[in-house]
Amino acid sequence: MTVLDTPAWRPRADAAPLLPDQEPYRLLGTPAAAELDPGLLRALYGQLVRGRRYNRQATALTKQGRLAVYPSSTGQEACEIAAALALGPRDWLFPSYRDTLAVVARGVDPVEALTLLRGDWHTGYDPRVHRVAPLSTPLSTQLPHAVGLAHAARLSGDAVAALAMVGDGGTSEGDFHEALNFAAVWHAPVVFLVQNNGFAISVPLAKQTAAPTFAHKAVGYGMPGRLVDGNDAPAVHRVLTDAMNRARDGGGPTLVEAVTYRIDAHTNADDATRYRDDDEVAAWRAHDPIELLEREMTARGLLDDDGRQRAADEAETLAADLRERMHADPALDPMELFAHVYAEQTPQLREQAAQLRAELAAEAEADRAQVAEPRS
Amino acid sequence: MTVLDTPAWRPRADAAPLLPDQEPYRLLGTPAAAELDPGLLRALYGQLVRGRRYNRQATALTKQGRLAVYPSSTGQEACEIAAALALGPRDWLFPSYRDTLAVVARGVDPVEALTLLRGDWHTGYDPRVHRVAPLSTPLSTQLPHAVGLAHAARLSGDAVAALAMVGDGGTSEGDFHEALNFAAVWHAPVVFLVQNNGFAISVPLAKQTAAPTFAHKAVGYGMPGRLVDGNDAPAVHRVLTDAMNRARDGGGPTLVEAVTYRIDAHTNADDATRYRDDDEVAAWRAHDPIELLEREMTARGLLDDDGRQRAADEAETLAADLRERMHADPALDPMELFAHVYAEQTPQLREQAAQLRAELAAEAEADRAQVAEPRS
Amino acid sequence: MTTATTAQGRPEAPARRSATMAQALNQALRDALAADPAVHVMGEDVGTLGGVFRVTDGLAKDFGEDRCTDTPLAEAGILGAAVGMAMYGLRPVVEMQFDAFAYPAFEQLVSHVARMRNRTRGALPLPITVRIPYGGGIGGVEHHSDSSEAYYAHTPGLHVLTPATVEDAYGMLRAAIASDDPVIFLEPKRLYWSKADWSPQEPAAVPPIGRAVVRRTGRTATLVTYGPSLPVCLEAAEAAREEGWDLGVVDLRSLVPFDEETAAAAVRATGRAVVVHESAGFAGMGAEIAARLTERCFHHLEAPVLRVTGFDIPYPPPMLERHHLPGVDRILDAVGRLQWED
Amino acid sequence: MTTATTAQGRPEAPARRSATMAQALNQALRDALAADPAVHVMGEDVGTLGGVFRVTDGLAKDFGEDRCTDTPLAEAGILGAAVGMAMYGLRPVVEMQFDAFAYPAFEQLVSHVARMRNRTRGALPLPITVRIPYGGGIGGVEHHSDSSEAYYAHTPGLHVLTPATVEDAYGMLRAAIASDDPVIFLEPKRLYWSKADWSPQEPAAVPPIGRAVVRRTGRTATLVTYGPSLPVCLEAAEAAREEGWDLGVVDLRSLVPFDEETAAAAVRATGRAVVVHESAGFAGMGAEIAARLTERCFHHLEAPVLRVTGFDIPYPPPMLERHHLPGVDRILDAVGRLQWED
Ligand SMILES: Cc1ncc(C[n+]2csc(CCOP(=O)(O)OP(=O)(O)O)c2C)c(N)n1
Ligand SMILES: Cc1ncc(C[n+]2csc(CCOP(=O)(O)OP(=O)(O)O)c2C)c(N)n1
Ligand SMILES: [Mg+2]
Ligand SMILES: [Mg+2]
Repeated sequence: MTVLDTPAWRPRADAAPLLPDQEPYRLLGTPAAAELDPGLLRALYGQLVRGRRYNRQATALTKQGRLAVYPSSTGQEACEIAAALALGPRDWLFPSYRDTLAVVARGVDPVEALTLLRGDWHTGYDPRVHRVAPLSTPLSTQLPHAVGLAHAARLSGDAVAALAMVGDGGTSEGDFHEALNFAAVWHAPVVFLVQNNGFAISVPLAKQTAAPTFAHKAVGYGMPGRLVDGNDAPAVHRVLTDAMNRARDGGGPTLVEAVTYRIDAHTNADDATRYRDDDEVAAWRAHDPIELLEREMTARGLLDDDGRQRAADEAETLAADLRERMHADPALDPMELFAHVYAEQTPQLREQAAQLRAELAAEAEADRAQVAEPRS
Repeated sequence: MTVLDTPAWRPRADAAPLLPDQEPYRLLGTPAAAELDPGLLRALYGQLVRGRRYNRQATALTKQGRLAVYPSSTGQEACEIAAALALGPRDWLFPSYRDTLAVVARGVDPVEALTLLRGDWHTGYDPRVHRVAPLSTPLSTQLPHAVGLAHAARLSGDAVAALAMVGDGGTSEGDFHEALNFAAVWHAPVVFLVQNNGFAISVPLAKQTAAPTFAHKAVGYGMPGRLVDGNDAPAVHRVLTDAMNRARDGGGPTLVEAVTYRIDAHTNADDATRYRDDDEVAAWRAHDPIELLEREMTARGLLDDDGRQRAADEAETLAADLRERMHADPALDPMELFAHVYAEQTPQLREQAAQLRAELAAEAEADRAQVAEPRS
Repeated sequence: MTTATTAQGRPEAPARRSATMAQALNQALRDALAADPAVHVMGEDVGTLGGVFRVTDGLAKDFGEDRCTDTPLAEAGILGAAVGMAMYGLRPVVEMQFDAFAYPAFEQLVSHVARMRNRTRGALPLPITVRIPYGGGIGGVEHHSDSSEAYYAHTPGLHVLTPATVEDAYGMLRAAIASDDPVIFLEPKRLYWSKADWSPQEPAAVPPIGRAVVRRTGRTATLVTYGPSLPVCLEAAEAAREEGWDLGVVDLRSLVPFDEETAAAAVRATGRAVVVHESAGFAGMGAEIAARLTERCFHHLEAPVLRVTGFDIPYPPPMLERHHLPGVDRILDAVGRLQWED
Repeated sequence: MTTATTAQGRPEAPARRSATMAQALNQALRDALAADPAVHVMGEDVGTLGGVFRVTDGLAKDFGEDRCTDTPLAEAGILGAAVGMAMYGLRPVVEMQFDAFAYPAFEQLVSHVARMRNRTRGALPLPITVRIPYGGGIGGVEHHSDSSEAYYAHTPGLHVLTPATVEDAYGMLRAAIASDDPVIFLEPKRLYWSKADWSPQEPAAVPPIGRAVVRRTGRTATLVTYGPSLPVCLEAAEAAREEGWDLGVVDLRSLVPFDEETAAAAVRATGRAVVVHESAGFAGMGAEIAARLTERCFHHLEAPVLRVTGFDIPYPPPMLERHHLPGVDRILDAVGRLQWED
């Protein structure tokens, strides 16, 4: 045995196949698009249109005081929808705070998906039902969760993969690094999707990273990195589906960077003109995920005015339902504050719950008294 | 303007020049070695021999109860010494807990460098004198410090670079990632040296990373990655010197992986036979940094028995001095516990200091009483 | 006071004008940057955007991006880099975007920021100010309303300050930046838009770091509080008059160092005290205050020092936060429980 | 008891034998792994090496590396991965190698581990046990002797336990792993080698999580303590007899939930109390204990509840740690200050 045979010396993987292509992968507008399954294209299209409408409706709800805040993913719908559709029924989704669309496309009730942002509770849906982790507010912290879940499934011989979503800004966090490293070392069935939309709130890419692309980070963990046009829905879907299949089949993790753009401001509360040019926004409007797909489908005769109208109508139905249900005040029970902190309340919490219960009773009593005694 | 012109789309660096060579860079045993400056080789040799002796002496001091613990760098002396010698006089060193040798080679008093491990204080030397940050116990936490200092120097137009050292295990920490990313984005004059010695305590490389090499991580940050034979002192010195010069000249950060091996156990308290084979150790003993250098120098007529003896004698002098000075009990003042917590003591600390002072006085009083009153 | 006229014929800005706490903080940063080239502001979105609360508005434009820097999105990295910058001789002022997003930097804070001076026998002091918008009451979604002062106050080596007035916001931030020691500077989010008569030209001097201020003297009981709960306590004291109670209010301002003298004197004067803060009560700052004041004032106390704090639950969703936050009624209930009959 | 002989002719292991706390903890992990396939042990060096304190010795060999896993060196990653594993249905038992090396995982702990159940209305409970060797007294260099219990106790959603006896080490760790909620399990490093008569075959049952135990009843004052300070308090109580004092000692065992009943009853019985722990006093766990016991026992107290704790300084270097740690003398001094003349 010489040092050349020892693990410290020997490269642990062949680097070449891990490196991403120089140009983002695209399908729309390329000859390969002709082979795309019409059913998939229709499904993507319908969801994209619904998704955009959902974003618009949710933003409107913030103006009406029905949502505390909404981070729109308009412009990024292809990533959101493709991510949801790339999941097998038993796979898990780990969304970041901007990924409500993916959550809804996965099947979560559109109102429940907004609970956090409406403010009546934190996570509004039961994560187990659709296998969707809570929308994660602290950036990148959900990535190690995805790795752990995928690892646990693999240990159990359960062919489940996890798809974890993060933004370009989120890649700077230590949790991103630790998650990718654990995934690679554990060969965990997990796919990381970086939506590179050019900004972390106001901070542009150049202040976030100096890497050739985010996909190049993959080689440093020993997993393949893939670069894709994030506004090309079939392309994102293809790359993610391949990666998820590979993960489920024991091939290990993949890092996918989707190049896209946030058309709206960071949230309804943000003023994007403070930090970016209209030019840039216009350039991306001209590379719109819905239009790109429409163009292809129209060319292939898969979409006509009728189809467009049908999609718009369905989106309108979704928006109307959302509007209506979000205008009803949620039922709130302050006592629930104590209900889920632990499986069993501590003596301290029991005492505090009793205090609040008494206060609420006194309040109710006072209200009743006020109603009974008309103002003079 | 099209999306192709927007920063999100455009690669931010050319990946190819950032990637490391497949094989670790070597000088010893290659034709290039013939060109090496004899003065440098002699300096390296003397320091390597002293360093190994220092490690042995320090380990012996743990057995004699003079050190709480000692993490030996035997086998890794080439990295330690080359790192110290690659620094310009105004550069800063940010060592990890194993890097006492580098600290001593930089000029810090060999006893002061052991203060932490002797236990009379934390950092025993004034970091400003030799521009050596405290030996960092929490792994990788010193890396962002190096970046910040280098960045501050650059902002001030001060041609100072920082060299930060970390182990293979330490690369898994989030701080490693965040430091490298900040360095690249800020174009900070800092060089990261990963000493890949195959183990993090008992955890072998394969459980730490799946990357081709640690040097491959560089491309994910947009800085060059360099791979070097960590037991080839002139090679490590060359790679680090180049990187430091580049940093000082405004060329930005570099990540260097030195492939080496920890010959001793993790610390004197560790039993390495629990987790590794003698075979592997033997393979690395056959690739010993001192022997590699001796062979070259002997072949070039730069070292003979006399020279060897001289180096051994100097090392012995160092060890004797260390032994002697470490056998003297350090002067301790318990009141110093309160002296450096803040620039000015809080009222709370003043009160606590008074309490300890009173206790010490009472103790001293009791001791005096005991001495005065002979045992019956 | 006469109204002077400037060369341009515009009346000169009046010496006093109305300002929000956010504006006063902005002015403090501005003045600190102007006064000392070593001061550097850094954090997420502090540059071009001017911070999500606009506390750093205009600083990058006026002092350059090297003095007010948008960092990558990584809190440990930000604070860790600030440590290195301070080692070089700069005075970094770090903004953590929200309370809960300071947690990734916890190790850097506890293991380095708090200990570097002590570790190096004073050779490497770290004059770092960490600004953290904290607390609830603004309808923030999860992770945007934490009160994390107890974590910091329990960590030796840190100063922990929290202003509750516009004047203090300016004066204490200047003092924090001027301090040679690390300061955790907790800015009560919901007071950012609180206003006061305050002049950026002649900012009022305020008591130094480590001094509590009696905001109201009282005879029947003393409320001891800080930060976002100060206005609530003042309101409670006002409301208490209806009950015939005359409540004193102490604003601690500085949690570390802790001004026992002032607080204890106020408590001794009334023999009864309620400690009020927003964060969870268990092992919270209020425990220290209550325990310490009890040690100091035991023989003057007619009743135990009570605490009115947030419940021991994760911070609630916005629609329920009012039930969690100490309000006037809950404070008066506690005052009522101070066993008046004794 | 007769000595049986096994088929192999060896005398059967006696039902009771001497064990160290580290051995009892190892047995608890072993029994938990055997009892429930969902239990997974993970951390740095817990596999092949068996942990730096050998608490996981032999587990990887006996249960396989998938059940006792050496992870990469990244504490946030370890705990974050454990969260995901728990979401899948496993019961991770995480080892943090030393107290101060748990800080990188602080965000995962506070923002997720403590909140996931609450966030999801009980849909995603996280049965995670985080084992943390803590405290000083073993001559550890910087960052190896922190007492971080106050950080955890102040975080709603976590249980915080700390055993002080060999029996409790086994029983409480089994209970922690069986709990459907996250438990911070603080193992007093310097008691790892403490010994007791204890049988791995028939581990004694111990009181459940949330119950304090009166280790010694007394009449003149009560020492309230936990973890590494329990033996010191028992020693102090012994030494106090020379002074004619009869001290009671309460071992809290569980900091969250907190057993006020037991502690308050013991304090009421004596009217005087000293809280003892190793960590810095300011805003430490002792503040909560003192404040709470004062609230509950005020009218029974002859003197304020005093605290004997570590100083408010970074943990000292090993050669000076004895001056920092609450020792018998300092405890007796405090007892002496409980104003006996009153
Ligand atoms: C740990 C953490 N730090 C800071 C924030 C505040 N914050 C919310 S969104 C955001 C920017 C995120 O940028 P990116 O990851 O690119 O996602 P995008 O908003 O573009 O979808 C920041 C800084 C946070 N949520 N979590
Ligand atoms: C943050 C942190 N976690 C854990 C430890 C405990 N620890 C000390 S050394 C070590 C292994 C370090 O391995 P590596 O980085 O490869 O350096 P080497 O020991 O090989 O020099 C560990 C886990 C630590 N010091 N800091
Ligand atoms: Mg983004
Ligand atoms: Mg190593």
